[in-house]
Amino acid sequence: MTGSKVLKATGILALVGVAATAWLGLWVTPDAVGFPHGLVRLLYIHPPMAWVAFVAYGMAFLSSMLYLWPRTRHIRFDRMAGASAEVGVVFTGLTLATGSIWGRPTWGVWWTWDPLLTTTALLFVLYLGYLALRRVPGDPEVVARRSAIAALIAFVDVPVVYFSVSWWRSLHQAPTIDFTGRHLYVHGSMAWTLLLGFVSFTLAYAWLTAHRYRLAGLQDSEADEGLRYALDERRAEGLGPA
Amino acid sequence: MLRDAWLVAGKDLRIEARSRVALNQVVPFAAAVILLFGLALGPDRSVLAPASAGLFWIAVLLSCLLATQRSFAVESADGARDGLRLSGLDPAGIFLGKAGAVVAELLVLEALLALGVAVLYGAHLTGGLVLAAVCVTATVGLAAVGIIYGAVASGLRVKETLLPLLFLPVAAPVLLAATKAWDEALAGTPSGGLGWLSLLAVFAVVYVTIGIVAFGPLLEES
Amino acid sequence: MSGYIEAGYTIVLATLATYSISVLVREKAARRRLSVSAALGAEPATVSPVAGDAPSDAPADEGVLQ
Amino acid sequence: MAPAVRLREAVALAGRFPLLAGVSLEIDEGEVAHVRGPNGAGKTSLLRLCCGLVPLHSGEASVLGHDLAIDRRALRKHVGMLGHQSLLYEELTVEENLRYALRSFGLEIEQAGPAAARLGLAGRVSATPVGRLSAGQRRRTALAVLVARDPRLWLLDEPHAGLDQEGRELLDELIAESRAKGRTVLLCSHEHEHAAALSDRTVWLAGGQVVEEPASVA
Repeated sequence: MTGSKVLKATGILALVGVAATAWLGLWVTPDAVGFPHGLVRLLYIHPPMAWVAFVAYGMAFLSSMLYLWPRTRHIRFDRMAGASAEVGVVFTGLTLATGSIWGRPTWGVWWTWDPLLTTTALLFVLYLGYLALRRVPGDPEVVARRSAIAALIAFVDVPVVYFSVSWWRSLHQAPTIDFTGRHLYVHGSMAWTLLLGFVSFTLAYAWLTAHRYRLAGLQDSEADEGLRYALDERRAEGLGPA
Repeated sequence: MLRDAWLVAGKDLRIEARSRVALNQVVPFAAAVILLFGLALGPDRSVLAPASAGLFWIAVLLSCLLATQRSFAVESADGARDGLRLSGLDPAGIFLGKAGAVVAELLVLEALLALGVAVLYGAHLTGGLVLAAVCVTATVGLAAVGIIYGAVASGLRVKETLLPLLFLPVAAPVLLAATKAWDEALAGTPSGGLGWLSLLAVFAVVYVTIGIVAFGPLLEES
Repeated sequence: MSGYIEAGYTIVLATLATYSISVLVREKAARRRLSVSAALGAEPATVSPVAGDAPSDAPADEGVLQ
Repeated sequence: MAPAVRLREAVALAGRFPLLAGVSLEIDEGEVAHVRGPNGAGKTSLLRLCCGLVPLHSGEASVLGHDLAIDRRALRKHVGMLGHQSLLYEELTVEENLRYALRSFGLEIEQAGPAAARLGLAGRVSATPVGRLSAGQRRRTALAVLVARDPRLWLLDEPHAGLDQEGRELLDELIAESRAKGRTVLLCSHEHEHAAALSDRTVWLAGGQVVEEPASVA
């Protein structure tokens, strides 16, 4: 199975990449001027987390649309949407955690109403709701359909939330420190580490989602197996007492 | 589609006129919410008045939840979906009709609530035209999202707990935009709220469109 | 360096590791259960339904089947 | 004539539970069929499948020429279901319920009055909210909706339950009438002799399937 080989290679690359990012980020790269406590090192993991979360939700949205479109309707798109959204929620949680850790020494608070952080927090609850909806049992097709519609509603909300929150913030005060380091001159080993972080966490996303997708497929065929027995039992009822 | 929408809205409003659930339960609920906000924030008017727009819209948001739940509860108790699906009505019409009825109910509620906010929090309701326009656009958006999610959750055993979780985060931008627009109007600069008003309009248009398109698949196959 | 950086890296790496392992373990378990039930597939009558979920949204009268 | 109901190995599920485990059945247009079987045999599910309330999982099913896998909405206009739930609005009166039902199917509301009168719901009763009616009167209201709509396929699930003697006779009359008009009727009932007298044939269900011979238990 070549698909399996590619997946395995992706997993190994992701593992090596993440380990290398951690090593470079923690020990090799220099401290940047203007960032107390060596906080710049969080730069190598926080933005990639947020990036992966958005990629994951985009993927979930795309799969949901493919499921809703009658000509491409297939249950595998529903599995894909569910898998990607779940991985997305994990990465969103990590975005919030790392963002909060950034905020504490920088501003003295665990939380700041930064537009990106606020948007991310709303996304987190939005997609927790989506996952909760997915877990409500029912006919697989029905579950897939209502989940796809919920994914559509949630995803369309993302730009509206982002726009309104950043507008809201900009009316109050200018952001104190730019989160993603757009004002920071990133160079040399720092730039490479950041790039490596983006690539390897994206690979980790791909690997995780692929496995989660496989798991969903296995769970489905397990349920189908159960259905076969249930059908046999149901039919046996009709033949009267044995 | 519009004919069906009219029919459904008329039916829902007639049921409401008879049962008075919105009037006897949702309005007192909203009143209790703004009273409790007052208690939580203390009797100081200098604290309450600036917060009145936000508290008003929180109360509206929570009431909208109740109104949408009620909207599906009237569809014959346990067979809500069955009834709607057997009815031969155009799903888009059902969506528009139900959302329309909820909008009508909420607008009445908002008028009463605005009065309450003015009296209890000492908010000066200036810029009435902008306030009203914000109410209408925000409510249309809220009702649209509420009815879509109401249909998603109806028939599920966990609907009472699931609906708020699904609805509230999506409605967050409405809360934000409507509050800001009201703030501007109450501060005497209603023109500052026009930008927020257009954001609300975008929200309403997007979700009404999604509702019209998605309600069919939602009702048919479930 | 302060404790914050280490905490950030630890949380990220530990969470991702835990999640990955849980997915892999569940995948393996599902695969094993499937191969077991496939082996027993010849005699379905002796195997009770694996995933005979209670009918969640079934009408009450059809839900009770004895 | 094309069969009104045609099922081939139809499977319907609730979650992962098979309500119908492969039903093959043909009922001609104009036939009155008595669907019979023990509790949990799938009678109600069969009726719900025929009006598109339960999705078809696998197999083939067509009702009145509409493939259930493709267009269930087009079918609904022509099918009337009387189930355990009356699907009426408690706060609306009998007459308002009738009118709403007719309008929702795009029909004229003239039939509302005569249908109510036919079921003995004329006068004061017709102006009473359904929520205040007795179970028997609700049943009559639900039947009045069917009579007013006069669909091509009638799906009756235990229609006699909760009706008084007069109501039962009325119901029998109505079934006989619709049969004479060439309507197709699927009738589930535990009142076997009663139902058998009304129908052309009996369909036996057990374990979510059609069975040939009456099983030892009925």
